[in-house]
Amino acid sequence: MNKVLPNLDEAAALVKDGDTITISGAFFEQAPMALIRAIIRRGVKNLKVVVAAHGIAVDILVGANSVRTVTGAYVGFEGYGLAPNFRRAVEEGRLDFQESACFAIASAIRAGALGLPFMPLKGLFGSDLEQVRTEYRTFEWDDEEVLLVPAIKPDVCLVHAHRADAEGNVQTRGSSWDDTLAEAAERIIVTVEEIVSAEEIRRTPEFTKIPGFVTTAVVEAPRGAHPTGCPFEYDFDEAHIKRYLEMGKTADEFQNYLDEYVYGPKTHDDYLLKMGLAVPA
Amino acid sequence: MNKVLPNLDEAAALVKDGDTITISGAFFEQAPMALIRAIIRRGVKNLKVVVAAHGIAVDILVGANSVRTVTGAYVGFEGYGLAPNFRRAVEEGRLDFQESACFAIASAIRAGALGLPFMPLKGLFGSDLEQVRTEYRTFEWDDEEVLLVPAIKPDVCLVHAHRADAEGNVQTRGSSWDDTLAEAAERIIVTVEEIVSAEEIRRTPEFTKIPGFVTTAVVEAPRGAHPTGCPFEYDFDEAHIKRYLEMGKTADEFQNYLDEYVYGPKTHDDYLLKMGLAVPA
Amino acid sequence: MTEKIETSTAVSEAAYVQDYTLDELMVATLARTIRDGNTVMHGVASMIPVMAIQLAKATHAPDMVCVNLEGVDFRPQRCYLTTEYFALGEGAVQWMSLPRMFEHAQRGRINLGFFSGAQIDRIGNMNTSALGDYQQPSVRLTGGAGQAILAHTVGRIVMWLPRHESRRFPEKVDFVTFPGHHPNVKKRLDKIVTNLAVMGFDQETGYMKLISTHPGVTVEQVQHNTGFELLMPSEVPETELPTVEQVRLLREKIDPEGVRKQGM
Amino acid sequence: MTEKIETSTAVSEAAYVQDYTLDELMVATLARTIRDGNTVMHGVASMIPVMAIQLAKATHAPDMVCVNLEGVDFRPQRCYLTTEYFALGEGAVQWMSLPRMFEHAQRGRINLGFFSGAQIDRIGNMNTSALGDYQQPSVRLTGGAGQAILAHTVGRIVMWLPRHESRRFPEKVDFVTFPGHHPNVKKRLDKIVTNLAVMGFDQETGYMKLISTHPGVTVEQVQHNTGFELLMPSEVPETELPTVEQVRLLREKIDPEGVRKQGM
Repeated sequence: MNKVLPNLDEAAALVKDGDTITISGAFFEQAPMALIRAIIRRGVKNLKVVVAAHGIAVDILVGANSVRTVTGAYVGFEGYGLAPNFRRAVEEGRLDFQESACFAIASAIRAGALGLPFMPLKGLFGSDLEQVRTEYRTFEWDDEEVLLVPAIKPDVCLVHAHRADAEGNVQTRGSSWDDTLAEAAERIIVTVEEIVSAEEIRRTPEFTKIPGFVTTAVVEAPRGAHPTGCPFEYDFDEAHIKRYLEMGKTADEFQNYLDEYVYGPKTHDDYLLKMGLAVPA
Repeated sequence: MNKVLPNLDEAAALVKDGDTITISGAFFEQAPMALIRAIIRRGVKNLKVVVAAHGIAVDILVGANSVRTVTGAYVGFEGYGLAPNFRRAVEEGRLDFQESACFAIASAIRAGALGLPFMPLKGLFGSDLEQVRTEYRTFEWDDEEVLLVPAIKPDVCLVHAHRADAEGNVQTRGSSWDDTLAEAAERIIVTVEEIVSAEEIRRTPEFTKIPGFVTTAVVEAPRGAHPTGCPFEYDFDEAHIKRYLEMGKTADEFQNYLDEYVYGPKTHDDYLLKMGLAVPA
Repeated sequence: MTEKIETSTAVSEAAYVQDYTLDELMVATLARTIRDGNTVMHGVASMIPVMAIQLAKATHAPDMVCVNLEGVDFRPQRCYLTTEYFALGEGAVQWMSLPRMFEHAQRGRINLGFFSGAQIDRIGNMNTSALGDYQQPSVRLTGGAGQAILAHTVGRIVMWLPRHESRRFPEKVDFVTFPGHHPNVKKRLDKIVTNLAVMGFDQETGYMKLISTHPGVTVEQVQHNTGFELLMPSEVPETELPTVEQVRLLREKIDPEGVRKQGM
Repeated sequence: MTEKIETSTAVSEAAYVQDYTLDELMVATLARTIRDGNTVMHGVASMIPVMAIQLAKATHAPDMVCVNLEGVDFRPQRCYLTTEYFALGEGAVQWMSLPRMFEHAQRGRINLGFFSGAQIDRIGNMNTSALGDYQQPSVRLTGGAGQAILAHTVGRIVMWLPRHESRRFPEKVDFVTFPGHHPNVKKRLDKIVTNLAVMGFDQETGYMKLISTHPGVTVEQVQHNTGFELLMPSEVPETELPTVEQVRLLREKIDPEGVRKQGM
């Protein structure tokens, strides 16, 4: 079944106001940034974003006023600093941050992927997070205390990956738990560096992370992770990350960032041209 | 840390009377048969074997009187017939078969691998297996009923794989859940077709199934899965499987099988020579 | 993901074949239970369904995907008497594993599964565990692998039994390995394809009903070989014959070695 | 798997270096907390521990294995201001993933983990969530990633805090992201390495105690920069200096670009 969409706008149209979304990648790698820019351009609102640990992918959505709640365990830019829009929104009481721990969130998403109502895990006890996350339940099995975290089944999972075939068999290289993220969700939208033939996928089944019967839509978006990197393909754009953080210091200045890099380029091709990343024709 | 043992006898010595063991592979692929033959030769007794679905690997251990209980969901030879020693032992009341369903057993082992006391799953309800497996508990989460299966943490996991380096980083090709089997266990003994350099493993991290910090011991045993196959390396030996089933028809005749193929060849090299499988020197 | 509505068979205009064998009829009939776009699974020792899956994919269901223990959307080079074997992952788009397949089913992404057993009763319970007393069986069978769980997690279930005999269709099975009567399972039970007929289940009572008899088989023969009373519709049609194309594909492409005869 | 007994440091005979920088002392001190054969993890934004891990592996702990979010036993080409990045999986023997790393820890196979926070109190609670009122924070920090869980599942915990100031060492943290007082955690807490000193915890009371002060730092300075009373042994030695070899490796091999200075 052909899952290929012709452009990011059609993919972004699969994301509705108020949807719960998950996002592939991490701070500086494999974030579906081109797709996120397309979602922001469409003016999607009130998203409920669920991540274990992320940076710009969450911060830019918050800065564009697309987000109502963030469920997460770390939002920041590691050695480069705090997440400017995220911290401003929380400090000003405009964003509901449902704080947890990475593995608790991963386990909730795992439960969603497994079709289970909850997953057990060890930990969190003694942390104030236990008080904040009232939906988690403690459970005794014989004399062992575990935590049961309720399943999260996102409406949409956004993934950027290395390649896929037209049927939506998606391949990545390096570390990722995109399989779990994708399987938990109802709609799985994948951007890839390159759409390849089914034969190419069948030659390397060890790299396939998401099978076609799970995938909803695939769009080709070379350099679609920019300014984050794509594992073993290209590095993150450190200069742009620094510029993002600089322009994120005030809400006004961040509006200029959005105008310049998100609303300005109407398509991903425009963005690549602007950034000097366009693939030679 | 060097995990390499010089021969199968030293590896088999890591298996003690009464141990709970799990076994890699399936009916006709990737069963650690050379290691199992070495275990039988050592006269190990009262093993508690836990498998989802297996054939000759379980049946030969039962036929050699090395087993006290089998926990499993399918023991047989698929289109080739029932498991002769297994069925005889159960029908004669000599073997305690703890019957379950594949995924319930896999989930119990998964719980062991995750360091959890149990795993939830859907299913088994309405089956008489629910009555037989009294250690499983039903649990209500909101209005959803799930089954909680207690963790299994085997003493030993026996694995045959394609290759490993000296530090015990183990690679396979094709389908397997050896990672879960291995991580659940306390001692992980791996036979491989070939021991390769660490550099070779680092060139292909996508194939690594068991990391060295999990592995206890590695032994090189080319054709070590025989008479089962090794995925994408060699096929199973259909003629030998048929001979096994033929000689398994009576307990007496099966003793001849053991004498000829297990007790006769004192080492794996002897076995390969006898079977005409010896790798040219 | 919602399943596609069952379309009228794409072969209605095609030429049917007369010189088919019973195994070919069973494979073709099972193939027709697969809808295009379905995600399908099969169990171990399931040679006949594995061929039906390949046949459906090659004919009316090109967008069907099979997920088995070895891989996703396989392209095996030949047929085997084992259906959990790496060769059934050859040409796959992804390698699978035992737990992963069950997880996809538990998440609700497997639309159709094929199961078999040594006994089946009027409410669809199947026994693959033991004949006679469970603790002291006269025959210890293999066990049902994943059946007791997949009965609850696979969207639609088709059973295949190559030997329709009354001892295999008792009033009540000796042991319920696969639960047919459970409220969650009842609505999942679709068809039963045997060497004599096609049956289904009455959704009200959960009782087995006759749907069609294979060519040359009478309703009386089917009832005679069934150990309980089958629900009977007023008219019982003949099972649709295999097409020329189906038989050609089976003989020339899918199973030239004729493994299907041993799979029965 | 039982941990090896801590061996007396292998560098006792080696020539110590005098022209080290504070970041180099911290890296070297953290490296010495790693025992050969340990399976070690680090968190995100953990530039200093990542260098300590590479340094330990290159010197006294060749059989140490690091498991991070990217891979097992990495061989990165350079240092980064991110420590969840594919380059930290370069040369790995296996690719890892976020859930898998936590699963290994939960199974008890991770012997040692490095954690940090914006605040730490006398019983080892750390705050990486928010300063001030949690609901209306003056500074919303990043969050603790996996700390609240790994505190319970990693065998031994070493904390590193590059800025030893009394506001960062309050009597009580504003929010407990990492639980230091929980019965399961207390015995796991090993050392705290700062820019001024090395501390530990009294196993009876769970209270923080001074272990050594860095060269040129007095006990009084450490206490002055700590917002609660530190337990004091009768004698407080000086922290062991980095060796010539450690500093050479850091400067020439591990971090020639000097990222360690930004990692503080």
